[in-house]
Amino acid sequence: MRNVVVGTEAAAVAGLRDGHVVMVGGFGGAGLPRSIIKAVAELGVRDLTVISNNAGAGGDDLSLWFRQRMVRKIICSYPRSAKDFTLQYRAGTVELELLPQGTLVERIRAGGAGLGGFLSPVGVGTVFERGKEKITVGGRDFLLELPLRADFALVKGRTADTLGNVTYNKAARNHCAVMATAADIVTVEVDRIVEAGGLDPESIVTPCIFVDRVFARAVA
Amino acid sequence: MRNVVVGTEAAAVAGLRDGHVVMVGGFGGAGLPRSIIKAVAELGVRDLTVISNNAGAGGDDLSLWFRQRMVRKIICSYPRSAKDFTLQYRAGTVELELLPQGTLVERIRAGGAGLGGFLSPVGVGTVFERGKEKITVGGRDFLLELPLRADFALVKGRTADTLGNVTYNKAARNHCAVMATAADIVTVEVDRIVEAGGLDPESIVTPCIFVDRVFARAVA
Amino acid sequence: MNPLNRQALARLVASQLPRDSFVNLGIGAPTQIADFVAPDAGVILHSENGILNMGPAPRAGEEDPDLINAGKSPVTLALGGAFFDSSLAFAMMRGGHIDVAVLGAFQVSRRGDLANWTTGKDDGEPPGVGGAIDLAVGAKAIWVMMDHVARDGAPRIVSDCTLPLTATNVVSRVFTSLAIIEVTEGGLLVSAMLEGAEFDHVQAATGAPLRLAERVGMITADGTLIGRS
Amino acid sequence: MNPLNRQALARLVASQLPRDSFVNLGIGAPTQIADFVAPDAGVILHSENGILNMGPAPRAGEEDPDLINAGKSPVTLALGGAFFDSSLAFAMMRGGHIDVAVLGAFQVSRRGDLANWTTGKDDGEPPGVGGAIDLAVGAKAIWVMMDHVARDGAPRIVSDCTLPLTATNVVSRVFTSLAIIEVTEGGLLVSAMLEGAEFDHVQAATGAPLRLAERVGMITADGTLIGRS
Repeated sequence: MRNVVVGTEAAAVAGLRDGHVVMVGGFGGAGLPRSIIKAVAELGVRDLTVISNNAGAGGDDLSLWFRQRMVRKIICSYPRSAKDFTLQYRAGTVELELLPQGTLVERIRAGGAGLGGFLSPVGVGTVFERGKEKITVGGRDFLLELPLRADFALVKGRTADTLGNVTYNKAARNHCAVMATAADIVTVEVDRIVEAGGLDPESIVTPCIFVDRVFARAVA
Repeated sequence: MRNVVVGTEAAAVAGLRDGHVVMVGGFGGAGLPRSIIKAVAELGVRDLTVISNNAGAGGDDLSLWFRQRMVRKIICSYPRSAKDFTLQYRAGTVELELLPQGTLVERIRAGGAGLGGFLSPVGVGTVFERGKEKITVGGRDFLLELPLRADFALVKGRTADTLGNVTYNKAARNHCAVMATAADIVTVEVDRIVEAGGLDPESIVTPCIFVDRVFARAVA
Repeated sequence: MNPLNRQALARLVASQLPRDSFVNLGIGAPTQIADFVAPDAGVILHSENGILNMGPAPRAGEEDPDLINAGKSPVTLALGGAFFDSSLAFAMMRGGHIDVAVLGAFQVSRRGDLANWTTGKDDGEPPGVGGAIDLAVGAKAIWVMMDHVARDGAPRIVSDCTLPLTATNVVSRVFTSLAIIEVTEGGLLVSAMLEGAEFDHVQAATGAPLRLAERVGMITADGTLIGRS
Repeated sequence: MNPLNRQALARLVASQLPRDSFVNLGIGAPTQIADFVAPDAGVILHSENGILNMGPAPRAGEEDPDLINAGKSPVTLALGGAFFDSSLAFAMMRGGHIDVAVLGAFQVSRRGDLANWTTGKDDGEPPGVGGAIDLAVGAKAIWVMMDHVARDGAPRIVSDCTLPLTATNVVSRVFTSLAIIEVTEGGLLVSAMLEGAEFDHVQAATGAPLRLAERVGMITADGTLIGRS
């Protein structure tokens, strides 16, 4: 039977290479897969394109990657209060693509759902329409937003079963659930792993078809 | 405190009028809100545009509406084995817009999510591209699919709380969850109603912001 | 007559939220409105990070890092609350399911254009937009809550925004430290003023022409509105 | 030599599904494949009405009207199964998350064009398409399972489909009652034939040019493939 449990942080991020596009779940600290973020820092890869809501807050988060200059570009909605990112942003050594948060999430969803894009009313008449095709439907203007996909998605779940079905904890679900649909390799850091059948089939948020690896971090 | 419970089938469908667009949940018999479908039949309204996966199977389902000639047009994916619909379809007294099922679902989602449309790879090179704008992104052709919304959505849940939060039963979730996001009035027929707080916050599928009325049918 | 303080302004806005409405309170000052919503008003708070029916801040020591609001402060879940992912959270916002979004702003134009996202131009920090645009475009009603003028005294209600826009033509009502101003087809209409404030004074502090409504309410110093429902 | 019957064909396809793969079995004949998938193969069945890890049919009397497959027959949920809504179900399909979809077909062209939806033109019924197109466009591999020829003897593997298309250029492998045929850049390649069948016979029953693979497997009458992995 399918079993996607990996025993080490290193195995959870194996194959992540220079130049990869990496989605990282979380909104603030909730849903942030800290153990595997750290494992990627230990890989010491370069030139990553990161897709995430925030850009680290100075702790054991994306700040680790910025401190090690591993990131070439970040696509996010709110990179404020992110000291390490800011230093490199000011120095011009990292590229920023700033997106309205809902557009960020929906572009990821489109990537996971096999859509070629979607028409969004968000950003029309603002600087966020720059470089985007405008399409008028029924007399209303929309921006054509294109899908986002990644080589890796790193997200934080609460409980996984050995097949790879995942639940989340409270507001830590945030961007994790869509990111888990939109990457070639989806790695989920969880607090606990149970046998297949150990999760309520009605309450599974990310069915195992989306999940390639689950890793249970040591819980203090 | 908000309380959307209504006590009768009639109250569940009050305000549904001639010419309305009505979404009806269900895939086959699962997720079909039979009591409120019957209540609409008793209203005797006309010229409805129905959005549903199927077109009734001869029982206490959409067949009731076709038998009473209440439907002007149906937008669906699989109206086969639907005797009452078929009679009118052959007679040319009802219009059919046939959609690939995933396109049907995604158009409803777009309606609920405030998108102006989406680009779908489904149907390119087939008769289903007729009348649709083709948009090329990254060298690949997509069809521009427009959102669907309704005046009423009638869906079947398992349990609701008095606020209007809803869970579903097994595969009866199907189209109900997206339809509940895309109509001006969303009415949910459920087996059971509990007090606010009686549902697990992690397992609520349709949060109450989408729901206008819940009705508990008499369970045999 | 001193302008309303933040607390009083939050109390004022809270009192005007429709009964049983679904409301999103933007990050910053609007978050404080939650503290003044009457428990029996039935108002249900939405947070774009995936919470419906947010409750008040937890007691000290009971914070849960996985239960935070859009401003990343610890919150609780009220009875009947629900968790969901960001894609559904933004479907609620973009899809017109939120009755009222109350947002902070730098500028509002006489047509209801809104400038409220942080471009970073003034502090040398990177820009940040978050869910501000999604809310501004999608909620059924957009209310703004802000000081009537900027720290340097410059008007924040203007004929045309000079700051980068969040969205055009979306704000329907502005609650300021001096007045409540409705954005109408016919221009800006003062529907209530702070007790003791003169129209001429409010107009002088405003960068766009104002008109007085037929009935003008009075706002007391603690943020109570008298003379309008 | 009789063509493979439905059961044997279903057994043949089942034996070729990759270990631990995610598979959608189209309505009609492919549904039967489920009965022949080895329990230890780890194959996980998807159903577009919102089920992952579908189990076998329930025992008589244990049917649940809310637990049905895409053909609307009662099924069960296997250990570790999950329920979800149609929008996620179709995201799985359209988004390339299904490893193999096995579909019935009326015609397949030499370029892998597929015609398998019910236009109703032959039976006077309304047309029905369901999830056929979504699957055909989105799954990583599209396999077709069908009788080699139509009831009137006409080839179903053709140079160009004459029936309305479901999708163009999507089928990678066709399992027929006579052979397994791979759709390749270089055309149609016979990779296995029914025991006792001659290539000339298979070609004669086919409306497009075939080539023999370097190694050709043999399919026994009960649907066992010998000589290929």
